[in-house]
Amino acid sequence: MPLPITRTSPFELPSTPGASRDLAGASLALWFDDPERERQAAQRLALCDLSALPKAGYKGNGATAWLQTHQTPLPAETFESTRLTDGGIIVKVAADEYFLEAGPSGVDLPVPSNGEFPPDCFPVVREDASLVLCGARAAAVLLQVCGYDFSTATLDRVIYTRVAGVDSAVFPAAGYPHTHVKLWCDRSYAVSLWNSLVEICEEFEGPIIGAQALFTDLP
Amino acid sequence: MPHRLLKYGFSDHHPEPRMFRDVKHLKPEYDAVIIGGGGHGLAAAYYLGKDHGVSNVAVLEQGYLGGGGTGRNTAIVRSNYLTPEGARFYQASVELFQDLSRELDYNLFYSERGHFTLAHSPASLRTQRWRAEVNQHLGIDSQVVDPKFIQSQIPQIDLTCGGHQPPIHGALFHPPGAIARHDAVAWAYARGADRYGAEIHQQTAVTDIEVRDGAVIGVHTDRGYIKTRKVLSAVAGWTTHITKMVGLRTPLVIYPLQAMVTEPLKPWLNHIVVSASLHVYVSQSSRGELVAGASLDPYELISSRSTLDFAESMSGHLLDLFPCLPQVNVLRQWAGMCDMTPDFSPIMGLTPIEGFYLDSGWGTWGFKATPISGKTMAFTLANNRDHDLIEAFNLSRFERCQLVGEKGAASVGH
Amino acid sequence: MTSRLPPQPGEWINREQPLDFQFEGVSYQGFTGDVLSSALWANGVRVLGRSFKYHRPRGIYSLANHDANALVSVGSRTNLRADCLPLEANLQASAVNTLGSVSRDHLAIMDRFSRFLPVGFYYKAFHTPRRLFPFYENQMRKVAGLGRIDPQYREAATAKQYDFCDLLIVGAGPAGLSAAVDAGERGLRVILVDENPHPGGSFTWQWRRHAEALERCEQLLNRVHALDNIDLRVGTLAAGCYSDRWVALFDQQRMTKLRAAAVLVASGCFEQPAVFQNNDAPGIMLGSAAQRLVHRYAVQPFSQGVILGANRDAYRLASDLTTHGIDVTAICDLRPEGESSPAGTRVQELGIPIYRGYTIYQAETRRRGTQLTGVIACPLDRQGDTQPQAGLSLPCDGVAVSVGWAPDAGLLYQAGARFQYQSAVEQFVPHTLPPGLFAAGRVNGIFSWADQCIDGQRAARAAAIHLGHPDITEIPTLTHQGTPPSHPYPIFPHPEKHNFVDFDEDIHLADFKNAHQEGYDNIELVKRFTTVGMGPSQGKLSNMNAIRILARQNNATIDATGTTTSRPFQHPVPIGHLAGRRFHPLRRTPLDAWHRQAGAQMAHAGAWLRPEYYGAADERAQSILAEAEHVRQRVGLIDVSTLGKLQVTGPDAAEFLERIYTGRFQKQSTQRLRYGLACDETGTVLEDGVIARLAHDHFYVTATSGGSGSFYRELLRWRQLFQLDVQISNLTGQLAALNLAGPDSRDVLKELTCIDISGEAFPYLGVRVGTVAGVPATLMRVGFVGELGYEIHVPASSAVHVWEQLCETGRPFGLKPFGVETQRLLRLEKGHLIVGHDTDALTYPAEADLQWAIAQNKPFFVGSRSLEILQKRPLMRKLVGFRLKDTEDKPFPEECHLILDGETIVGRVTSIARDSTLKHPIGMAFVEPRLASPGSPLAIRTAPGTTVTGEVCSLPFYDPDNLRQQ
Amino acid sequence: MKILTCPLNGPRPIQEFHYGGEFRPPLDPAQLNDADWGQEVHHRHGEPGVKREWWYHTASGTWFIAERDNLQDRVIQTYLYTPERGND
Repeated sequence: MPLPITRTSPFELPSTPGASRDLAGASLALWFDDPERERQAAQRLALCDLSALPKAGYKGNGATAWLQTHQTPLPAETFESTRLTDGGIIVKVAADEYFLEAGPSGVDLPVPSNGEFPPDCFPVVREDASLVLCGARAAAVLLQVCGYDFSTATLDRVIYTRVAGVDSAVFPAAGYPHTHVKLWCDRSYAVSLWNSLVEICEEFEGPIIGAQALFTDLP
Repeated sequence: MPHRLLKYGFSDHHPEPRMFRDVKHLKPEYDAVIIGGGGHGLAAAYYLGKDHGVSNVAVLEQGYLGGGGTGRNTAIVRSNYLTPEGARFYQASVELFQDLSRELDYNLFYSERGHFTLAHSPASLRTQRWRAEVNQHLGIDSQVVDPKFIQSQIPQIDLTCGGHQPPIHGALFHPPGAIARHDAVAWAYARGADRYGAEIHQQTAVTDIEVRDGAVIGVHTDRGYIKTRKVLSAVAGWTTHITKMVGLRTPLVIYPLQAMVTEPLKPWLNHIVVSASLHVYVSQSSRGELVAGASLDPYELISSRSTLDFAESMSGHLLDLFPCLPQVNVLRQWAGMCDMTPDFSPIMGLTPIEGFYLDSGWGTWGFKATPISGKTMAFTLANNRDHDLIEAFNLSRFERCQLVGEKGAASVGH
Repeated sequence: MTSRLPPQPGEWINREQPLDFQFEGVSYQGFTGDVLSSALWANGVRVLGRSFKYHRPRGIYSLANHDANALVSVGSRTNLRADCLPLEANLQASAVNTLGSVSRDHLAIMDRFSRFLPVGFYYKAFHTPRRLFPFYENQMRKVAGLGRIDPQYREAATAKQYDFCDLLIVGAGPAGLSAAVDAGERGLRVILVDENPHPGGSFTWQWRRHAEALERCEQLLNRVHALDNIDLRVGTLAAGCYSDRWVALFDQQRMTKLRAAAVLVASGCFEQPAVFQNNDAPGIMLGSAAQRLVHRYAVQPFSQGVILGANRDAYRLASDLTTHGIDVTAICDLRPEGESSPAGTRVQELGIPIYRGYTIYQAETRRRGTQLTGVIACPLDRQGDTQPQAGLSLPCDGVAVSVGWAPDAGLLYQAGARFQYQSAVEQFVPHTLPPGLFAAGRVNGIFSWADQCIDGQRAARAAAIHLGHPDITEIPTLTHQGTPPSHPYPIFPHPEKHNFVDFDEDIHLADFKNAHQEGYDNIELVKRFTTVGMGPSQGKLSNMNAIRILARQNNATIDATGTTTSRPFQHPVPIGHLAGRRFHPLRRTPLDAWHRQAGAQMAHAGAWLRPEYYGAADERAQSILAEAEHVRQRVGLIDVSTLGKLQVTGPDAAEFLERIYTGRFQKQSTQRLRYGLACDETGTVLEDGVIARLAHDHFYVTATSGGSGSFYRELLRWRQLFQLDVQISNLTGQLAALNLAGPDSRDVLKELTCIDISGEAFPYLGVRVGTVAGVPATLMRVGFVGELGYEIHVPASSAVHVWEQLCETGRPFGLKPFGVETQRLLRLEKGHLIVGHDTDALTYPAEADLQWAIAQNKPFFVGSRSLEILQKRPLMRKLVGFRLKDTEDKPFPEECHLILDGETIVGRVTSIARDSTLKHPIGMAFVEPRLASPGSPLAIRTAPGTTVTGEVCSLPFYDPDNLRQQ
Repeated sequence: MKILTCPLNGPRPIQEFHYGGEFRPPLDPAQLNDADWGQEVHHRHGEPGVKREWWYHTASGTWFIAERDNLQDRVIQTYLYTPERGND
């Protein structure tokens, strides 16, 4: 049974979505305009809000061991990531800390069966805003907002840097072309970052699109 | 046309003598050695001669006159300080400055423009009121003014800051706030000091200071050794270099402070405008250039290199205040070195080493103190006793955990 | 068009596209591709601007972006350089800084007075009597300055961008192009910039008639265009080179901040003026300017010209001009030996008279200096001194000066290069370059195009080696062969003082003599006193000659004389480009949109935006009081999401908190809150908040809105220093916090949660974890506003849901939102201080009456040792509450008004409220301890000469027994 | 803009960092009299030369130590703090 909608995006999105899906108490826009046009835009340049994807953090000396018991494929090195089966991502953000973002298919985040974490593993609330900048011209947009040279970036490795003045985790993701990046940032700064990116994307004629164009295999 | 200029027109030869003697050799001994040929050191030499009759004085300058902080600041003079000890000290300086061109017979272009410290939040307006209240109580002309008044005085200002920044809620207005030709202050004091007998030695670097039994006995320079029992360090950004020679620890750390100047423009900005929250202070020089400075660089550095970050952020903030300026060209940027103290007040006077005197901790506020620091340090050297006006600024305040409250308002921003 | 030449090969103008434009109200025609100066010159206009000080007429001098006297205004834009201003259709330009017009400038009278206005004259007059100085200054300010700003001018922010490359090459002349090709063929990511609209550098003016050079230029350009990894950017100025090869590039659209792994500067040289009487007259220009006019714009520089030369370039110039039908009357060669190369022979063959060992002594003009009629040349003796008695008159309408060069070395200096004067070229050349920086071509002292090409390759290879490319054959360094391209002293005195060294600032030779006589005898003092090099062209045409003059005055070498420090920018750059699009990250709570819709007055609070209160801007006081009354009587809801929110976990969590905060936490019960006060190392109050223990090894901590960011950062640092097993997570942005407060709050909340929130089950200072409105929540019973209340912390994404549910459920209770100003009033009534508002940067706990929060006998916490020292001292001030007796009609006290005892300052108001729910004004103040006991009268100065009397009273004002919070 | 190398995040423009001042080993309060403590708390090694400093990479929340020449603005090395490397 779907949960009632209790979670909202920090962003002001263009219009009522053409289609959406419920995701752990949030609504994920699948497209706004026309799915085909958005798919084309995603090749060229587009911005997509994925803040609805559920996220969680796990921290403490026992975090690694506990996550392993949940069959989560853990990255070995700090700042590296692995893919979850539902399209989600898990990133090792410190020696004793992981950040997990679920994919769009609604798979639950790992929680203890009895509700109690082991004494040395602490859940950390993660409510980061999450967005994707994609398309061939994404690199040009990034050059206006970030002093990091993404042409040298390693795929699937998170880069902590400053984007449009906002400290962000940037994730040049595999699965779609290299110029596609995912950004996570503190929710309180997210509107500022989003507005800056929207303004620049508009100048490059890049629209805001729904998630379907990114996750073509959405069930 | 002032008759003085006629003299130039009708003389066959330029009638001006050297501003100070070109002394070729260092003497083996001086009654006092002043390290640093900037405004402060030269002023101290001048007042040592004038007020105390001490004329056997050498001023040692590693570079050229006024080449340090004196020539690199944005030349603002004001006295609207927060603490009574600060306000009194700077007020005495302003009073000396006002008559200094006449006293030294050198036009220092001391130009009273009126000084606005803008407040972008109720919290910062509170602080301005604090300063205004202390100032008024001490007889210093300062008041809190509302945005309407600011706009009436500076029509080009955008009180909303383009919507990018917190809007202007008001300002501290200090009518006697002035600018002066900074290099000229050093030159005029040099000429004055020379006339009272002090020797000025440029391109003379101090390499060590000889201390015996806790007292200064001499100074090594790259041009030889000098015997002396009194040494004044007045070197701002190089203070930590000098204090190391005598093994003195201080809270001083050196930060660059950057500034920039635009191409000349016809006069449009009459006042001095400061916004602490936007990190801008700006005025228009008598040549027509906009001279703009910022806050300190973000990290310690004993260098006067420039950064692009500074030019970018300063330009952005200038446009926040004055949106009509985007096509005005920036000509040049530069930096000076500031010896910062933890309580935004100078470190002056006697030190644990007998005969070693500090005139330091000038941070970003040294130029305006030039006359009074010269005068009080001259007194202190001559009498081996801190002048009343600088007692609160002695180095010993730190070991007593008794800081000057000038920093008091700094954290009021939450 | 009187001076336009027939079409030239490679000219930059497009004759198919004529353009109409106006200068000083007169209409002219030019072509697309012209700059304003070339178009005007083509139309026979010779006076393009007026000089800064004496308002002398000036024409084209460099045509290379250094003509600082030909500045124009176009619409709202001003101080534009005519020599690089592209001509546009219907451009309407006028000269700056003239009174009347550029051709009849009334301020030209200043020139008559020049003898009364020697260098530094303004330091010597106008200051006595003091009262007259403002008048004089006002007059001086009016005549100084150049263009006028348009106060109405606005411009959309331009986008800035970052960029990256392996090798940046500055200058697309022979050396730069060769370097680019060499590096490009190795696969380096190359960016090649040139400030001109077309690449080619000196190929495009100096070597235009040299077939071999032209062919090489073609080849190089073809390779550059063919290689994908070479990004050629014309019209792009490298304006500054900063630490670690961070380079500011400017084009018409924007600034690009480029990080280059290596930088190769092939920027060439500035041709340098000769100093002789009236050397500024329109028609006198650099040889390179004449060639630029001819080859780039097909404009005849003059019809009959004299060349003043001191190098081979002068002879090539003579042949070049002659080929274009320009009558070269004579060459005056400063060198007694003249030119023996084929270039010299060719000139002889052309029959041009060559005066060896001659200089131009003075230029002759008519029509108030606007028209050149000829020059007087005179021989030089062995010492190089002029022999004016042997002068001869040479009629001409133009002079081309070709006596030497100075390196365009600004970027290299800025990047930390050191230079040495080399007498083989009579020029400064790079001596040591910092790692990653390379120089090639003329800036490196290499002077023929073929050698420049080789030098470019050499430098490109050195750069590639630096970048780690293996197996590269190095090319040996070249040295200049033949006579020096520059004359060591092309400077000639004249009794009438119009021989200018600095055109920007109207500084003539005698000024240097006078400055020297006054003791301004080193290069930095000379610069500051005379202002040489401080004008818009920043000394590009004057610094070298100034150094030569000073060296001679001091009888010192050029190296010993030194240079002034070169600083950004290379050419002036617009503030708008530097500022660019700005990012102003603001923090918003998840309820930001809700507040706006509800009519909140939003205000900046540090990085955050917060509602001050809800209601109209002109009903501030009423709205705040109404909100406060409502909280006291019923129930209110405030968004406190800006509070710092930290999670501290791990086995050593309690130990860690005890070291940070002044209180004790080891024995704190779970599900309980404690007040936390933190100081810095000097004992100053830094932060406060509540500390909730959720489990033995799990604390949840709140911190102030403004300070929490830096506090979190400091905690991370202490964590490392203490080496404790503790994790700290900053949840400030992850969680929202809502404070439901007022007598009815329990009744509202119980509808939405299954936690037992009865007073017995969940007492004051308790903390509970559960759900609110179906969302996971942490609830804390705090009493900041002094009423029964619950702080509800929920995930940020659920904040709107929970807030709306609370509003909905609270409707029957009349629940109203309230803002931060209301909260401030309520907390003042309750006697709670706000760190940073009621304390300052030097307040220690005892002063703020927070001694109770310091655990006694604790071995250590940050600041404990300093507090020990501070507490031995008598207390100097104390924070107290006060009420106002009767303000009558006097001005009402405001925060930061002073408290006086006679003439002595004894305190300061920190908080005040005129209207409170207590129905009388209340406040807090710092006062001297002797005034701190309840009942003490306080004289508050509210205006000069006016005091209002307050009375110290004990805190809190409201509900001292905490009955409201049961 | 200068490049600073964060031991975890690699080389970054210095704008991404917060300067944390001179590294000072934790003091033992019991060992110092009042005046010495007052000096230790306030005094710094401000003289020209190589200094050990705290730097903080803001986006990732990483504190580390940089050895930097404050005269040349040259970073000699950066590393994460450990008591062994920090307090020697």
